[in-house]
Amino acid sequence: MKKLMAMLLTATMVAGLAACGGSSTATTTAAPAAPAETQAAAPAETQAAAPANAGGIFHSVEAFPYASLDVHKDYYSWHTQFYGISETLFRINEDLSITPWLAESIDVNDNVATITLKDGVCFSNGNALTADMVKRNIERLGTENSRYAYMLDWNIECPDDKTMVVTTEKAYPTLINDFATAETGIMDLDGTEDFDKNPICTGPFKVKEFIPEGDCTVERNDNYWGGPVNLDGAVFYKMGDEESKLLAMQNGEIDGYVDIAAASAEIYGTDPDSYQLFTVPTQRRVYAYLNQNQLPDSVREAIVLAIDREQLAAYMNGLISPATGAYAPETPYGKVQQPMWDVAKAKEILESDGYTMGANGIYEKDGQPLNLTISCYAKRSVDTVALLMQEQLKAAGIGIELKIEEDPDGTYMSSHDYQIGMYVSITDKTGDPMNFLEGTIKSGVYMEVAGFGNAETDAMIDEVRYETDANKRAEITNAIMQKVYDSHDMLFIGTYNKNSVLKAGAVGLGVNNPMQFYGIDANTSL
Amino acid sequence: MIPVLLILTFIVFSLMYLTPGDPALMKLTSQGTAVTDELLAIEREKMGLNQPFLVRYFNWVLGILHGDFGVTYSDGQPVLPKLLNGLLYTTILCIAATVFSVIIAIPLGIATAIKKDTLFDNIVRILTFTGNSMPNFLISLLLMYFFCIKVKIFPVIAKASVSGLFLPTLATSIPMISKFARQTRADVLGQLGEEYVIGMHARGVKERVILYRNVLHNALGAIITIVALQIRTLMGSQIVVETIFRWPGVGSLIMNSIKARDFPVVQGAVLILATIQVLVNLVTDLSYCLIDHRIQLE
Amino acid sequence: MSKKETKTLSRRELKKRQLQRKTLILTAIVAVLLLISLCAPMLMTHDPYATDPLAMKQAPSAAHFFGTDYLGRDVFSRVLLGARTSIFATLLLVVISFVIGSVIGIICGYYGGWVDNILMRITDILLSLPQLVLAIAVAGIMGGGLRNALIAIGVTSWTSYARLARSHAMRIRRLPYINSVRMTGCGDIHILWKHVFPNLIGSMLVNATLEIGTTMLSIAGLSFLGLGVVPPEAEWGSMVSEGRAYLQLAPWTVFAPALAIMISVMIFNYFGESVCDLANINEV
Amino acid sequence: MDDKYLLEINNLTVTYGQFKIITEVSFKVRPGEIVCIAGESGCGKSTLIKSVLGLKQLGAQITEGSVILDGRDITRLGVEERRQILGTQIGYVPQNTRGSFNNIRKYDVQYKETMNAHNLPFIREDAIKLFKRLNFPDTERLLSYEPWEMSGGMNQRMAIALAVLQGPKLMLADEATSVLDVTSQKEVIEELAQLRDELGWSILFITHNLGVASHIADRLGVMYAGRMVEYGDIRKVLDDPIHPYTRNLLAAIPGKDRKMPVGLEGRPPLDGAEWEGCNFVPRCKYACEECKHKKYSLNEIVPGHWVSCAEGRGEK
Repeated sequence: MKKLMAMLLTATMVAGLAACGGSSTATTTAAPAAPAETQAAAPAETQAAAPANAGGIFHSVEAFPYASLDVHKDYYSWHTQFYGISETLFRINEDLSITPWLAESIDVNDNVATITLKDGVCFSNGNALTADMVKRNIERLGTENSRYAYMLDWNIECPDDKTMVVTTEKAYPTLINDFATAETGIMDLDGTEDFDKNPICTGPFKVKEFIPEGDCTVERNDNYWGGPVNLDGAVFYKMGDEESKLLAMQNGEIDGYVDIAAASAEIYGTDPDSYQLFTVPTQRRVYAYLNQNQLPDSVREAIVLAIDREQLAAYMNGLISPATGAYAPETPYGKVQQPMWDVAKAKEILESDGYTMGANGIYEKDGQPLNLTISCYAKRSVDTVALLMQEQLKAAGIGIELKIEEDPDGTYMSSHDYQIGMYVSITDKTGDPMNFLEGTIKSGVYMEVAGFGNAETDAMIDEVRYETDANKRAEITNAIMQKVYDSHDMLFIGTYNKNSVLKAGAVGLGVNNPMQFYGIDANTSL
Repeated sequence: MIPVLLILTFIVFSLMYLTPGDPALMKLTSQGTAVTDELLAIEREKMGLNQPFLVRYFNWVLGILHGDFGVTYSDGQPVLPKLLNGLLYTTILCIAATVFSVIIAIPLGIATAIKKDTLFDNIVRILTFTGNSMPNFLISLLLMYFFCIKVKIFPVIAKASVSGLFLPTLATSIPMISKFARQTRADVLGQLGEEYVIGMHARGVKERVILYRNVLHNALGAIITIVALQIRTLMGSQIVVETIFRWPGVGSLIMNSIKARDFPVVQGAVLILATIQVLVNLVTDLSYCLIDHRIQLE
Repeated sequence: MSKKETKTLSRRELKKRQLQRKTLILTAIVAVLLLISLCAPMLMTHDPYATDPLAMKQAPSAAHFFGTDYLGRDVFSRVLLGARTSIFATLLLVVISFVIGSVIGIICGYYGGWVDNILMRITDILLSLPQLVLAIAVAGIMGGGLRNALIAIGVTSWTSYARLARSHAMRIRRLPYINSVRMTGCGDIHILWKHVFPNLIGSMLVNATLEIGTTMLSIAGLSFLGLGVVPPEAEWGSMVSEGRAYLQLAPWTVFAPALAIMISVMIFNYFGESVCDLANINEV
Repeated sequence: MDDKYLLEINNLTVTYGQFKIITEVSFKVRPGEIVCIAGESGCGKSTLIKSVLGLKQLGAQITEGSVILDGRDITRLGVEERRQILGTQIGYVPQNTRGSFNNIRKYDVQYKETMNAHNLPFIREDAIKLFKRLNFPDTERLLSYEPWEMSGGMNQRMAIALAVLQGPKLMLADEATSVLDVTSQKEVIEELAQLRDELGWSILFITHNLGVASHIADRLGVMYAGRMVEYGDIRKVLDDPIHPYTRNLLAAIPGKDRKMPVGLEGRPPLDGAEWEGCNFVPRCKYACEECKHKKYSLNEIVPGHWVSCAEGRGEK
């Protein structure tokens, strides 16, 4: 059972059926019957692809560069793909739809998936990409990266150079998503001498110079299979400090970067003709656990009603946009949301449960004032969110004290000793609800700390796991979430936006793609 | 000397062990994705976290004796080369900043001591307070704003070269200059009150010689102590300056590994920094004797 | 003092009288500073914790003397409120580490021998301990908050005083008149208190008053990592690091607390120096 | 200015801050002559020396009168000019034995420093030869010691030796022997006398110990509350003191006839220098109304013996 669990969880971490609502064409999920549509040969960057000015070096920054570029290890692939070096079989677009990239198409039949590769795909050293090389890459990923060890259980054969057949124990609906994660980037295992410093991949750029945990310079891959590459190259400076990035951008030394801070966004906003600002909601959400064992139901419900997410987000000027549920309302599985802000109703609920308004505006029950603590931490402005919640809850008659921990996982997340605990995690990775359900809702899992877990929802979660019909999956997920919201165990507050900035006229750098691992590509231009 | 280092590393090891937070968990959730218990177990096994506390410490010590600083948790790379490379740059910055500060602060301290309570003395006093009460990130950003944006002598994105060294040195030196200048002034004032100064003047000895070769020589004891103390805080407070000016020092490595509870890196760093610290203390004690022969070598 | 009166004083008496007057004035200023921080609640124009989305990052104006910060809180009131935490917490820490450090330093410098060796080895160990490891450990074990941050800083901050006091004590021990005082049968305690301590108080005080500024900034460093002051509590050091991101948009959020730190350091330093001048006058 | 005098002090008035310390002091010193200035502490004798040295740091400022050294007016010299004559023309031996040398640096380094300051060569052998001549102990390794290793007396003698190397004409000794024990006192005084005879120095010796003065001095000046009340050949002043204060001072020397002397009540007025009339009035037996207004003047009653007041002369 344990191995299965590991397999399911890591799969969903990146998996996500493409069943995003009306935004894009009805790209069907990897439903067994209909094979995914074949997209145009070149990667479908939905922006206007006509490069304004050709050539040039794109300068950007990377806050925490890794010590190696080995695609299969840890999270290094997130950088190799961002730098336009490595590519994967499938690609997640801005509307979370998944389209073929190195692969031509995928045909899933219950637990057997047949993937055919595109013609003419070759590595930067000219060697052609073969199905066998893809197979060996997947095996290497399974051995090198513990998060993908489950891939070793798949049975992969390559009848010929262009096709690869993957057989899994049971039906595995999120296979296409697995092959859309950056970690499954393909390297020429024979042609690469130094996996850490110069992996040979199929991307539009190849490594020119890489300083471990330092700057990384890439140059155009002349024999790129996907057509002409606009940029001559790109440089990713190591820059950890937000204000220095701002100054570098203002000084024209960098042409654009992602994940900009709220303050910098405001400054760029004041000068629209030299800077282009981009904001796209990601899947990272900030929410609060309301501890079932320490807070009565009425208090939890009142807390959920007492938070005005609009006003809270207004303070965060662009870093966070309001979220009333684990998933975006546009998603089919996000139809159910938490009730909106209603202080009057919150007070009503408290009063009906025997709380009377005390002297200093804080509710009391049999002599005990309702003073709670919010446990939070100082990363990603979670402490600021907690601070604003404190204000709003005080207005609703609930006294709040803040308790800042240096790291949540080591403290209240593992000890479960908290009343209101703030946390941040990625909920529906690549448009599939599984990741959150199994990571936070299922009983006994690491992030299930509010005491919600029960057998009934666990069964429903398993059902979602193996249900291949997207609508049905969404339906069950909505039902699960309804139960979560009714239990008032969790209070969803906001979704983090990926704010990026580009120099006027520049295009690309994956600024509209919610995923972190899409950066420069053949069409990026200055 | 050796017992000091051993005790120190044991204290740090137990401190890190007592601090809540599990390195394996931190590494796996570094990108915010969920993680299963099996994965945690595998990672812990790989990091050797399951072994009892003392066993892990002795393994580490044995490793050190063979010159093996072990492997980092975050990316499995050997610790020593990573530390030494960063340490080289941090030491360069430390030395540059200390030398720069001493060259500016000592004459400033003497001048303010001689011209006590004049306008010059008060202006310098106010400047030193400003320098001393501004956090180094504010100083760094203001310097960067001035030199890179307004005057455009240096690029914002500096290279780890000599030109890239100028701004971080300046940023590190400003608080140090304030400290040294104040300390020199106080000690030189103390010495100026001594009789021999008048005796020397009465013999027609040149002002400069009296000041630099005698008054300063006698005041050097306390000044060296302050300089040595600054070296310690330097190693710690480099992080901000190094991050802002992209100086590839060891500061950010230490800071990140402490936050990620990367024990081998923290232990290795503490051991090296402690050795430097003890050496520095030794040198300062020796210098006391050089200056004032009355202090025998304890 | 009329001209006639001054006539009868000897020159040294007069200089001492001037210094006493100067120290008096500075003590008054320090008292005013402490008074302001004590009765800050009365002087505040706004609730320092009230956030106001409409008034975010407003420039200093009649309504908000020091403008408002990124959450729309009144910086002036927060600086006033911050005065209490910053000044008292830092002063407490600096005084305690000054006393402990000087006592240990003097003992090491004066007696030397194995006492010096052991105490100095302890200071070496503490000096080499990275403050960050200690701060996180203390915060982790005993929880965050200003008190624990001060403990984390305090554990190692006395060592710098110890080393400075030691270097002075070693110098003073060798002064000829110390031997003569010892010849007259004075006990070590008397010598330490009457002769050694006043001699090194001057240089130490200068360093101590400077440490006030540095300690405030190290609290800021810890708050920056979420270890020091728990928001929304106002403390100058953490206010400076909070305002960091808005240096270009709202520089007053940084410069107001930074100025406050500077002024208090200046006042304490002037005070420290005049006290040490007074101490030197008596001794010379 | 006749140049047969090495040092001429004319009508010197010195103030410290806004207090007048000494007024209208005048006397002359011939080359090779040892002049002793005696008086109670606080009478301004040290200020006199400091005004001759003229160092700003000492705080004393000459407001009137002049100091002529070897025919040259050195009252208001620039800092650099003064530096040049200090050491090479005027030597100085302070009262505090630790006041000449930096306690923790070797003698030879400090000797070299001083000599280089006047671009004079420093030759160790010459110094050692001088030490032998002045019969210092352990002359060979003397230069390698540090002042803190030597006794007070030895320090003073080393200071005098260094002065010899610089070759001044006038030596100023500000109570150079007061803090020393009797034996070192004798050594220092004999050394000064020997140097006066060999090198023809003139020495302005400040002391409150008349015994020392009588032993070494050619002329003796007695000061009281900022004024020179009596000045003359040592024998004349000691054997036949004219001014009531001097007579009383000499009577105060114990042991001459086994009888404890009759002390003089009260203390010299601190601001005595500011009074118009005679400032000894409060303590003088012969004080009368007229004394208070009599203008101070030093007049030569007996050749080579100047007095400001001759009341009660002849009485014991």
